[in-house]
Amino acid sequence: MSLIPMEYYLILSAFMFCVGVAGVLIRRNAIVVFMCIELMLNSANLTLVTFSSYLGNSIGQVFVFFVMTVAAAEAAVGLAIIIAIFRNKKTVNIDEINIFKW
Amino acid sequence: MDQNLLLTYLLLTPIIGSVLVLFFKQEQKQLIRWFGLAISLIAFVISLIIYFGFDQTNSQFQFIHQVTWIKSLNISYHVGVDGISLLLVLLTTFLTPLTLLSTWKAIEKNVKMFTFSMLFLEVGMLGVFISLDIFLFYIFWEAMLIPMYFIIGIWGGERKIYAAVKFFIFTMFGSLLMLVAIIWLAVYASSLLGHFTTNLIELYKVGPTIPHEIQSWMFGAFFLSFAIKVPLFPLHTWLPDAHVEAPTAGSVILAGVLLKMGTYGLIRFCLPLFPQSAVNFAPVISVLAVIGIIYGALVSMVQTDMKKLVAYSSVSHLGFVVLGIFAMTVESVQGAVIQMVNHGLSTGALFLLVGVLYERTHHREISFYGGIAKLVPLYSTVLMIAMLSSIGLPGLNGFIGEFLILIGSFKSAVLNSWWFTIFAASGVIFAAVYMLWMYQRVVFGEVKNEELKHELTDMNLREMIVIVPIFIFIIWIGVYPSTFLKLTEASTQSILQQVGSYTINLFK
Amino acid sequence: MNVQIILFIVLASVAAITSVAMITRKNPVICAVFLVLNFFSLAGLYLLLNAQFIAVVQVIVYAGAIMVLFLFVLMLLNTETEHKLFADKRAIKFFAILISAFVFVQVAYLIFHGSPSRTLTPDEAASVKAGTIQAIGEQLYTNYIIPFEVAGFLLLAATIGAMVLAKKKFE
Amino acid sequence: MINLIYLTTLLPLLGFLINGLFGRKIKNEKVIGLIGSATIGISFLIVLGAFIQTLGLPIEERSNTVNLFPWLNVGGLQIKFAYLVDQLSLTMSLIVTGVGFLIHVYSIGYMRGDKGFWRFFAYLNLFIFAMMNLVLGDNFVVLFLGWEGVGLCSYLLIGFWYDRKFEKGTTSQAAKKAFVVNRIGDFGFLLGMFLIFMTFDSLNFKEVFARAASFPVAESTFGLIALFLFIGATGKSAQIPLFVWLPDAMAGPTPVSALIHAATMVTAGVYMVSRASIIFASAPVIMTVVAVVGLLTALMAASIGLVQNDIKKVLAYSTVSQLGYMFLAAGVGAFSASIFHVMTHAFFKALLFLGAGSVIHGMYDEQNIQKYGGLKKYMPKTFLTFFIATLAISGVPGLSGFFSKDEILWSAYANGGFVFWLIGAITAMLTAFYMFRLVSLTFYGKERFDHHNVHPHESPALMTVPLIILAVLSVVGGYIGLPKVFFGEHGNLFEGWLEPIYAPAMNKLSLYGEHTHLEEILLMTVSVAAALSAIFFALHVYRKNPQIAENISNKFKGFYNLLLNKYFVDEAYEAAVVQPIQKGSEKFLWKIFDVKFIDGIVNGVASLVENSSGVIRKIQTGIAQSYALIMMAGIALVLLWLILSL
Repeated sequence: MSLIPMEYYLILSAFMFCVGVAGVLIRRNAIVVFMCIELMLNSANLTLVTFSSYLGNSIGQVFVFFVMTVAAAEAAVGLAIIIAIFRNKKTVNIDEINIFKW
Repeated sequence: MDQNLLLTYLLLTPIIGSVLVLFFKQEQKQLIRWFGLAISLIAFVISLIIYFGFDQTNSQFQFIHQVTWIKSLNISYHVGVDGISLLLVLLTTFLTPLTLLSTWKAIEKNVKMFTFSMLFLEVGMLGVFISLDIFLFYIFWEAMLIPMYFIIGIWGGERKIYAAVKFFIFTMFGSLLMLVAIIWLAVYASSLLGHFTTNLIELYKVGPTIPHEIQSWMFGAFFLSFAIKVPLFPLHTWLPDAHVEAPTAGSVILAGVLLKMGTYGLIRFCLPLFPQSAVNFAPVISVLAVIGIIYGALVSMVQTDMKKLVAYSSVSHLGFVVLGIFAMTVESVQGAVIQMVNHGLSTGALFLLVGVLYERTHHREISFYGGIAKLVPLYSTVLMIAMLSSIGLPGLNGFIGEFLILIGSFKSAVLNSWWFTIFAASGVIFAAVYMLWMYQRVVFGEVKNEELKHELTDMNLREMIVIVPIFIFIIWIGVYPSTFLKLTEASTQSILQQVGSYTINLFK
Repeated sequence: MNVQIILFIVLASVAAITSVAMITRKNPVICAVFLVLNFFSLAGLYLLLNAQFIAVVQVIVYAGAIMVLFLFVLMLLNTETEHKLFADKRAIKFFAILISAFVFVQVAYLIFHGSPSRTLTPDEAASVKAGTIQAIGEQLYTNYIIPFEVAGFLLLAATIGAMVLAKKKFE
Repeated sequence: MINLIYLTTLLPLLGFLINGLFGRKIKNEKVIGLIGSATIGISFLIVLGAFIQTLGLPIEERSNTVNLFPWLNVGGLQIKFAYLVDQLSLTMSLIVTGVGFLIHVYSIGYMRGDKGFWRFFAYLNLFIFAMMNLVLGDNFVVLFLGWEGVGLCSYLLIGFWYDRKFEKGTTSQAAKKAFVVNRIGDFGFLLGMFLIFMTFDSLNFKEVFARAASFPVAESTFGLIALFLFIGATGKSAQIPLFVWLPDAMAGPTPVSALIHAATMVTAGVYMVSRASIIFASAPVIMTVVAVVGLLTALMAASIGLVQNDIKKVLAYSTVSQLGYMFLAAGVGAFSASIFHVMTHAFFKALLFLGAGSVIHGMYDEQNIQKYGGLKKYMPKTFLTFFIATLAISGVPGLSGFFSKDEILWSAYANGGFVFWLIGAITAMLTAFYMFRLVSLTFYGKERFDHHNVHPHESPALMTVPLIILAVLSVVGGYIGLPKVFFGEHGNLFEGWLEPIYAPAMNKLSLYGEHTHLEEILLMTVSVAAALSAIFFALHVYRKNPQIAENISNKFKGFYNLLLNKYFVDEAYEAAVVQPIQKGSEKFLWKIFDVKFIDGIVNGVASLVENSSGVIRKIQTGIAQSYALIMMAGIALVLLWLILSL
């Protein structure tokens, strides 16, 4: 591990995060958007683990554990919401779901 | 039991109550109603305990309870009462159960949410009156907007959304300015005392030292916020709409307590915090107050809707209160405090009674009625008493307040002119005109509408239980006002001393 | 070339490529499969970082449970594939990609500018010890016991919430 | 007994509460009537006891204060709920409870069978309660309590038959008019009180009057106080310019007219002026104003009374006219004469109204005197008593009215001047004329009523006994105030009794210039002769030759119409005051200023925000992605800023 500078991990994490952002911004399928968010969460996890490992401190990994818990909960609820929306609107295309407008 | 915790208990009772209400089932309407009533009665009992434990000769705040809240900014949960706030606390806890009881039949839609809103509203109102931390005060001041917004917006009349939004935006507009002033004040205090503070008692020493010009702006910001709430002419136009559209209970609380928060704010903040500016602006404000008195009465006279009539009469009555406060004599300020309570009682009673009619016929236009004295004699008598109290008949409460305010403003050194009193007193004439005219058209004469004969029934027991306690106080204040005047005397004196010590000496 | 470096290069490029592939595939099921691949490569990277526990959890929870859930919903709803990624709102989408790239460049610059490796001297032994299930467990059940319990409640609430939301109608 | 004086207000209040709260349940008219009358009767006895006790005291100790409880204690304002028992308040109390009791008894008969019987007695008792507070109050605020209280009762009782029509409107309109006009007067009274408090730092009668006599206060201040108080008095006592409510007040039941609008309430203004005599005496200009207003009111009302055809309307204008006399007396400094006239007027005017009530009762609610005629034989007792009262009011020597009226006229001459006396005497002549016109048209001449439907009958004893008692009082009531010119200083017991009350005022006024007894006797003879000739003329015209009256009215058509329409005062007020305020409030203040202007600004700001945000809201597509994009752009900018600031 010490052979690899931690910047590489961080760059990878940043790359994945930005890809995730791009995905959120350009995809139309709600489920795919959702997956992109998972990707972003994972990139954050990577950063946490990297620092935890390089600092020799396990707290970062504890946080990753919590993030995963939250991600799991979020996935469950989020998918349920998508199902509910699909049932009402017969679509998961977020271009057509513009209820944020009043 | 620790005496100083009593106010916290008082505040907690409706909080816990409103949370518990949420656990009921929507269908258990009757149970929810009884529960809400019970909670508000407990709050009333606690406030009575506070009243009996209160030392009336002491002008300091009592029952103080202080817990640090946001340490870095020195903001604390800090509550306490003096005579003025205690009187208004009593008014609040007294009116809340009555209004809840009055809605027994009128509110059928979403009783759970309604009871929740009312209890939540009570928390907000009590909090405003007992906060000794200006930041805490602001939070309660804003928090109470939310339930009121819903009460008007959900259970209101035809134009309820318009009225609710108007009410909300008007009030919000003023209070944002107040927030800015609060922050400025706290920052200024930190430059003076070396630490940031929102403690009202400390700020009392800070406020008067603010440079003159800036103080005027601060005063203006606070005053505008309170003036909208009062409401002072020409900021009153939200009031008729809100009153007309609100359900009866909303109107009663709105008139009975919410408007008092504005005048309370004037006494508690504007006067002692910025005494120099208050004295400077007193004549201008009094002119507005006097215009409000006459204007409210004249406009009230030509209304066709009973609720609107009562609403405009509130503008007139509150004009008296503001005049009393800014005349800054012991008599007038005491009168203003008493008049706040009076207005709460008599206008509250009038709204309740209009509500009684509305519940039966679903009409509020004066022209729809006529000759109901024959059909509902008891109601007519009760309405007459409420009306007489409102027009200030000696022996009933309204007279005491108006008389003290007028006599105080007449000899006021701050206003220094009779014209205020002369014009204000003419409001007494108009009050008789609009009230009696309304009464004549509604109650006297031949029965105008055949529908009335079928729909109208006289006051029932529940409605009498609501109205009789109010009448007891109406007569009590009229005949033996010392009970109430004594309560507020020391506090009034100390506030005026605070003002006087920084400006001209008002106590010769 | 150390095995570690080779492993890193392989895993990192797999992660990068799969992530890009994931957002560019039209068929959501394919996307999901790429995401699983991405998760697996991340798990490998965690192992490289001596985080054994997290690596295992990553495989079980993410690649296993969560992604299965996603696939399941995809199958259930059977949504149509997006025909063309840049069919409409092209300007906006290009702008989005541009922004993301810009942010990436900025972050990369910041990382190199800060270069944490200059100040951090990695300690292999401590790192290994930190990644063990024992060390994490110790933290979780002592210092983080309350968040841990709360997390449990969160999961419970999410379970109930998901059930209520996905149910057809309230009875 | 003096210490028990609070019972005289407490008992009527109790009566009010019992009848008011339980009257509907009691139903039995006898019980209700008994409660109503007995409370007043006992009050009268207590007042009588207090009176006798006071008579036994030496003159310096005749003024006693009975403290009840502190009422308003705020700052410098210390107001006790206390009663002042002195010569003046005792005199008024005796009139109020005495006449009040008789009218209560009369009402039991008059109101029999009315569905609002209990309500009527409750209101009457409430009235006595308020009136007693008015006369007994030991400070201006208690007086004001009673002052407003009697106004309220007047309102309630005028509108008692709330579903009946009255003239062009309803009784409740008349009631409202009375209350509102009274309120205008009260406005003046309130300001007067404030000014008193400011000047003398007290509202207690004794303190204020003591200070008024000794404090160095500018005459203009006194003038202003007196003017404000007098405005109050004109409202309550129906003087120019606020007299318009009293004729309309006849919409109420007749006993009410007798009690409130003749004997007691309307004299409250006179009482107040005479109570504050020292203040008025310190403001000579206002004294003249009072006298002139009184004189003009007396003349104007008497002239209107000449042509009215409603029996109660004639009496109402007569009341206004007599009240004018009282103010004339007060205005020329003869305060005791004005109170004397209050007393005698209470007797004969109450009697006239009750007699009129008896006639109306016997004629099935017909009030138009043109439809009476020849009732003498049907109602002998009513006729007799009515006739005595008419003689008394006309100032026929030997009856009570003569003594009081003569004293007033003499004072007017002595302190005011010849013109005052002349107008007063003309008014007396007119009074005699229209009263005998009334008597002739009612009791003499042809029977002009419809014999098929109307069978005139005498009223029951419950009604006639009070009439007889009042008739006796109307005859003998004057003998406590015999003219000094014939009987010397001791002849006028009444003036001697009230003398200590007015002593400070008299010290300020330098009255009674040099006048010979011959002058007084001469003037008296002239005015009596004038009155008598008017009586004979009236009897001649209306008993025997009605066509003369018709000829005269045809000849002076314009003037006749002017009188018939009461100088168009009501119409003028309506056009000049009521309509502008009402229309202005509705059309301008509400519909334009409030709704268009203020709300216009508010809504204008709102729509400005709405329109401008309508432009901005285009950004808000409602699609989450576009929000995220903007957020991202924000993040990019923040990062850029961060990098550039490194």
